[in-house]
Amino acid sequence: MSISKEMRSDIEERYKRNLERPRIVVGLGTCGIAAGGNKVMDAIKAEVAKKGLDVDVDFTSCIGMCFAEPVVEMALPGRASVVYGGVGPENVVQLIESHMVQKTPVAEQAQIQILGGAEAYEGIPAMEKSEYYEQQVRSVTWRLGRTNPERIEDYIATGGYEGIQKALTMDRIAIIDEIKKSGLRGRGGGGFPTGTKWQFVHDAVGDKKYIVCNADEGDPGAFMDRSVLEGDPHAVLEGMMIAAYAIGADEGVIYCRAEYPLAIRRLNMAIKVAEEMGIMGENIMGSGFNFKVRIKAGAGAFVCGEETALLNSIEGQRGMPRVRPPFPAHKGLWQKPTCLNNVETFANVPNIIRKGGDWFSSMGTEKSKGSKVFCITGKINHTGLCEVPMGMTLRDLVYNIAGGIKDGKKFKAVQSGGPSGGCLPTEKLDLSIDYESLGQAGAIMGSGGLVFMDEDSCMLDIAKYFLNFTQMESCGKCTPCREGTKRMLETLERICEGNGVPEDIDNLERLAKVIKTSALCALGQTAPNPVLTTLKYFRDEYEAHINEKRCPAGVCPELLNYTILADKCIGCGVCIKACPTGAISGEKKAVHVIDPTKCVKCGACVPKCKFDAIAKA
Amino acid sequence: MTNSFADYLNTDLFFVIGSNPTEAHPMAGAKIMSSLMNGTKLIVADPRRIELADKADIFLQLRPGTDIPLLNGLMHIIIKENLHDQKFIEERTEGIEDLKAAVEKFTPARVSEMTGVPENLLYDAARLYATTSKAMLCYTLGITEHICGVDNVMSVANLAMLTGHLGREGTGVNPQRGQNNVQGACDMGALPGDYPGYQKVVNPEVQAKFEKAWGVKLSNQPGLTIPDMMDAAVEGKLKAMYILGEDPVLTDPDANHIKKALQSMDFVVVQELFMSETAKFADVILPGASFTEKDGTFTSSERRVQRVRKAIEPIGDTRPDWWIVCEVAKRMGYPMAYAHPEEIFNELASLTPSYGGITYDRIEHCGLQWPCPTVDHPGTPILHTKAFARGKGLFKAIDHTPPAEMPDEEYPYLLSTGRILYHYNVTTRYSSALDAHRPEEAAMIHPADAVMLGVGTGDTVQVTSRRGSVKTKVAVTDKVQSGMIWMSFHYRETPTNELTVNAFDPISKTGEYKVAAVRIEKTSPM
Amino acid sequence: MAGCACTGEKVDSPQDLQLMDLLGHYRGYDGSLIPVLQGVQEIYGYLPAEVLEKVSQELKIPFSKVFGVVTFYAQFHLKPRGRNIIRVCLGTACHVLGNAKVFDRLKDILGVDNGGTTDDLRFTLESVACIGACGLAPCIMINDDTHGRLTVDGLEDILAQYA
Amino acid sequence: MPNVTLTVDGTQVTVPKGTTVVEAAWKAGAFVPTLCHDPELSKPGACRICVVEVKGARNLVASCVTEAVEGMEVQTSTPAVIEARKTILELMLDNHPEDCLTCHQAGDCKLQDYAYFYNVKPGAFGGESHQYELEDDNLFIVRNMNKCILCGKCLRACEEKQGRAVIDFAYRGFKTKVTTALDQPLADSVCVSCGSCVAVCPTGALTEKAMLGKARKWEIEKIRTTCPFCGVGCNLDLNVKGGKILGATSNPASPTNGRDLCVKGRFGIDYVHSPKRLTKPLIKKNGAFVESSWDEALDLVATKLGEIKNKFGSDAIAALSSARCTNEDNYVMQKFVRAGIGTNNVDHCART
Repeated sequence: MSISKEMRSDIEERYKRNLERPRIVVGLGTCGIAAGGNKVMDAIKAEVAKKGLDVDVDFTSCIGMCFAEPVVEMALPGRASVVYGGVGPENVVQLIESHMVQKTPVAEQAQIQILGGAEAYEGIPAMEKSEYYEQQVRSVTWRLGRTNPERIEDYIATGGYEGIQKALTMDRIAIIDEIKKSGLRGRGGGGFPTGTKWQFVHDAVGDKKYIVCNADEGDPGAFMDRSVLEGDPHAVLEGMMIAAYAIGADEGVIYCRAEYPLAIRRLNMAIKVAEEMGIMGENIMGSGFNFKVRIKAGAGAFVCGEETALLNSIEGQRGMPRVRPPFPAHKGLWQKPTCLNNVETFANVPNIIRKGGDWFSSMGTEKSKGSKVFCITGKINHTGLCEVPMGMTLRDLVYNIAGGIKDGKKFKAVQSGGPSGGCLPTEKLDLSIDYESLGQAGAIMGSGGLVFMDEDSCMLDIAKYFLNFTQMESCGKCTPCREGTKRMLETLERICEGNGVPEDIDNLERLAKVIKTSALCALGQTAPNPVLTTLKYFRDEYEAHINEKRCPAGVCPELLNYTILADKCIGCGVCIKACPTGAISGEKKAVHVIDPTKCVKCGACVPKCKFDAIAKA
Repeated sequence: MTNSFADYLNTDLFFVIGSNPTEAHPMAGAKIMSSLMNGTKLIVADPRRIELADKADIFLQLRPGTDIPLLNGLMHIIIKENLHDQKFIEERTEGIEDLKAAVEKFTPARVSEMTGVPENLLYDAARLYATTSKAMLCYTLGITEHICGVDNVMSVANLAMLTGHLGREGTGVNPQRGQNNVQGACDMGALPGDYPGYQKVVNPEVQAKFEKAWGVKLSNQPGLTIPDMMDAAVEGKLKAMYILGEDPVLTDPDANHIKKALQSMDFVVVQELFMSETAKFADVILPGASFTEKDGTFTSSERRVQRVRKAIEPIGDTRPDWWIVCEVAKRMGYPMAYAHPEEIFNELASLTPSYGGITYDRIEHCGLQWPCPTVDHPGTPILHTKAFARGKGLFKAIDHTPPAEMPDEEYPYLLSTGRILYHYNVTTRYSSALDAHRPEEAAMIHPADAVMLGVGTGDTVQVTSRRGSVKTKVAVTDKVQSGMIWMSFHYRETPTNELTVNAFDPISKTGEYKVAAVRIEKTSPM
Repeated sequence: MAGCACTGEKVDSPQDLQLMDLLGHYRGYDGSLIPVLQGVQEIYGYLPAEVLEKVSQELKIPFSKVFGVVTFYAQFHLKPRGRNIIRVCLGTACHVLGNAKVFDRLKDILGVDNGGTTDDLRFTLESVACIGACGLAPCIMINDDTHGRLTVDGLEDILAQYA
Repeated sequence: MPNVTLTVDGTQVTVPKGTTVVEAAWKAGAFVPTLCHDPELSKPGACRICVVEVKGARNLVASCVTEAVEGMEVQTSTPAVIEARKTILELMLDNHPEDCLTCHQAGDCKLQDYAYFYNVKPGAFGGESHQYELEDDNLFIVRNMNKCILCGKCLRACEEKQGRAVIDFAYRGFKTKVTTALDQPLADSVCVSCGSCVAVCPTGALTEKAMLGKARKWEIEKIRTTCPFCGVGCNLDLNVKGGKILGATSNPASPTNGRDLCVKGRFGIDYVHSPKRLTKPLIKKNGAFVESSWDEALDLVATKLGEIKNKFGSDAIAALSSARCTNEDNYVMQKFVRAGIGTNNVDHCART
């Protein structure tokens, strides 16, 4: 079967008609659900029914404003739709009454309004002009929060499956050339040119070839792929189909981490309906091209994000990386040529084929084309999902999109690329976000996780956190990673506990260097990056911990001493009650004292003191 | 073996029948097991669910003693489905019509009834074996230790020839020899009708050759086989026996008959390492040196002649076996003077055409596989690549012969015997670790029978046949069929061969160790 | 086929029937071990040793490899897991304030040891390094809820909140 | 097969296409250490001790899993390579007992050799080390997993050579361990004690129980022979010290079995020294065996056989030769029977 012109325009027509009806749309991505989106949905349905309103209640996925979840969009015919943030079931009655019945938006709870050619409201920022979105582009993410990901009609009505339809009329090499022209590079972290990879697999000799989608997103603080899978599953499928056709594969596997049940559910729904419609399966759209795809759920191992470990895991083995070469392009799944890309990479493909490689390469820098999705978390005002053109500076990202550092504190560092990436300091704020610049600074683009830190963050603690993660997730196969990350972690722990010696820095550097150059896989080779970058940019903090037994950020408990400031303490006794170990004593209305031998440095007393009388140093 | 152990890694299908290689030939078993890891297919035919059966693609759990119906049945299907190798049959064999006629009546339905193997598995096995180009047959004593052992062997050969699975890499008929130097002992003419190299004693030219070489007149009358010797001894015709390194009381069927034979003779010499059950009947015991204390050669199943090297001086006052025999010969007026085993080897090589090109120097590192007729011959890893020994391979029409003794009301259980991994015929009981690991017999019986008998694993039973009665502990397992008991013959405390039947293949004189009728009763612990 | 060890075996529990379905569904497929293990864990709530052995036989994958896979992935559990996971904080503050007594009392009430699961699969009891709620010490976490300032006597009331 | 030419430390070397860099380097005379590499087993590239510098490569290259290609420029002992190897050895030693003085493997231990060669001492980084219990509850193999460097040769031999896969890696990361299903002792597993794992272990993690404490590696003389326990014809090395066989080890040059043996061949040869061996000729006198001299026994045998031959004819005498004795023994026996006694009554248990 094929999607005929008539069918497509019919679907588009219906989609547009629906958009013109009164609508309430709840964001039900994982983040929305976690924030209580389902309860909000129930309340909305109940209220609509109670009031007997002629309103469509629908859901969409995460629009990216995680800081504002649960997010609800309300639209009246002819008017811009308004996106409300922080909606709880308790707000629902009032919001519906005001917006849907009285037709008066609740400006104070509105985040943005989406114009779409309709009449705007006063006092609510248009999406394109809002602080969060003004500098963003919405290329891969544009359906997120805008369409219902569980309805294939929404996808088709918005240009979906045009890419594969076009591709099926093209020469295979022409498709690969188009991808090459676009300059698309792997969005999973490596940044390998996608077109070149496809060419390798296309050229590889094999009776069978596979397409594998890496959806094993495991970096702490990264959820780009989850958002795309939950919000636009068909785009990933379409990208895989185009790749399959281009390289000559007829079977695909999506390896998705089991911790993403909603993504898996939506993917399964998407596959099922696409198969039912003849968009996937045998003789796709009458072209003679066959493609089927299945989902393999991961089982909880970060290292399976490494491509060869992932292949082993699909084959039912321990997720231990293989030696490369041979590369998966030549010997991949079941030793057959395999094209392995991540979710975001595949999701970019349909647009590139539809709009052309030149369209894509018009965005970005010389070597890093297009846009990139980032998850911005940590001590910033706007945590969430954003998509920016390659080449934007970190500064723009922090101070514009992210809304600056929380509580007016000072920016200290950003960890780019998760446990494999590095910490970049203030001096690097004007760095352009692209593969080369980040790499040169000692970090990596990675899959797109950016964790921001403020002045209260101890860089050793951060390095320790990430190293602990990689150490726990090391597969154990090669010596440098298995034994080396353990020793690095132990060394960091010693330093943070105040038992560091000056040689520790040399040892850390030597271990880091050897692991980086000698470990078997990318997980191991990049594991030392957080330590190397913090050593590079924040060496003074290491020295303070080692030489002065001091944690400048006041984080490492063993290096802290809590004291009560005599000039501030009024002797109220609150801290005495707060102290779990009975370390604080003092008469009422007399200055209290902390017994350092009993104090376990848990810090429980600090927030309880209303007079800021407890100091840590 | 027509092919070599190295060739086990080249085949695409093993058909293992009447063989338990992972226990009796562990390194052959290991090669099979590791091939399976790489996707090689496996058919197992065995009354017991042996270890390989669990790894098999097709497991044919036949009734003991029904190998011929099974093999004929497979050939029936292969012929009916036109899966035989017509070219091979035409070019390399004769007698196909006889075979076709013989297997005609072995329809799948009938074979299934006779063997207990489901019909669909017969079809699966026949098709898989016939259609796999590199398919290798392996068998052992499960084929030969029957009164129809020779017929069984012929049937196996029929099957291989019918499908053209001979004379090429990864194919062949590969009987693994039970003992370390069965091949060599046969090659050396320790057979009543053969001089070294299977040169017949009845052949006058051969006789003349050996008379010349040995400088004496030789008999052209074939001698007695072991069973005939024992019978002759009991009958009083045989008066003396010189037994070198064998323990027939423990290892030959119907042990009581053997004991009687030994007691009947005037003089028995036993040359041994240990006080074996047989040695107890000796008049003189001559202590031999073990294989670690002397030089020599063994010839393995794959016809590989390899060095045995002296590592230590003979223990105590022991002597190498060859030296002792030569001493006796000398004292009987026939001097056989050799300074070193190498001299013996050179002499035997000069008289044994297939060994003609083999010298100690040439086998220093890797041995040589005979036939190796000349010093520049590289040895022969695969036999019959161009022709069979007799020229064309002859199909033999074989019909079923039931075992000599089958269970009945009085002796309702079927006894079958064999080896276990941790023991060898002899000597391993004297290895401290091996004996500690497996110190006693653990006869295998089926759970259903165990319930009937009221016994569990570790309990003791009395097993009785028409010929004898032994006590053994049991292990309850579904690896044996119900109605069957399986025992090894390693334990003097449980001399299984007191039970086995005194019946032999008429040609090879191999005893029917694999089938006997017994009665089982629970009894007090050993 | 030789691999069919299920013949003649007594099948009694619905779980065993589900297991047979699962194995039947995946038998013969390459790379089915992990989905099968996920299915087994869904059926039994964990991976019982004897079921793993059966999986090994049915899929013809060496038992050691099955075990290697099971212990590699964090998702798999060789012991039953309860519906509710109790994590007893063993951080310094909690320790000083006697969380050991709380721990002991919980073991008594539930009849399990550290790492154990109640027979009705209601609770799994585990210890955990500091959960960062020292101000609430002594404390435990049940699922995502933190319960602080515990007394030994109040534990039963807290447990009653979890079905 | 086509060849490729590369340079190793400036020396040109030509090898067949498909050769690994480490093999090419060895051919060029360079010293490159290996631990997990084994020419007969699959190649995991895991230990990383064999890293070298290859011009143009971003990182150091594990030479055991990298194919030599035309024009490749390999450096085997640059400062970066040496630093990596030393560090890797330090990491191994930090998780390894310091008991070389009493370790059975001393003298035949690659870890010890490389530590010596690179002058690496334990304790570089300190920290946690494995504290596994010594497993010596089976009769054949002692496993000290604290000495295991996780090269994985044992489990590859178990799977690829013996086809069993009794052991595999379990757990992950620092806790990775080679163990049986359910982490049981070998005695409780499906292990058949073939000892192939012991044969390939590069450290003292796996040892033959019977040989522990009996001899230092350098005191042992190895004499190759053919196994007496079945018809496969495996070769093995008898390990001899002071005129006594301590045990058997496999010999990689064995044509049929390589380094693999079965439990009997590897662990059962001790029967040779059993105190139950017959060591003197015995003559039955009045129903009891009495020790005699060789002359007395041999004369008696010759006399008795001679008498019977004279009285009843040659065919009243028979001999059993042996499928367990050498070809030479068998040849001599049948020759004696045929030429010395004059009968063809010679047979052996050819059928068992």
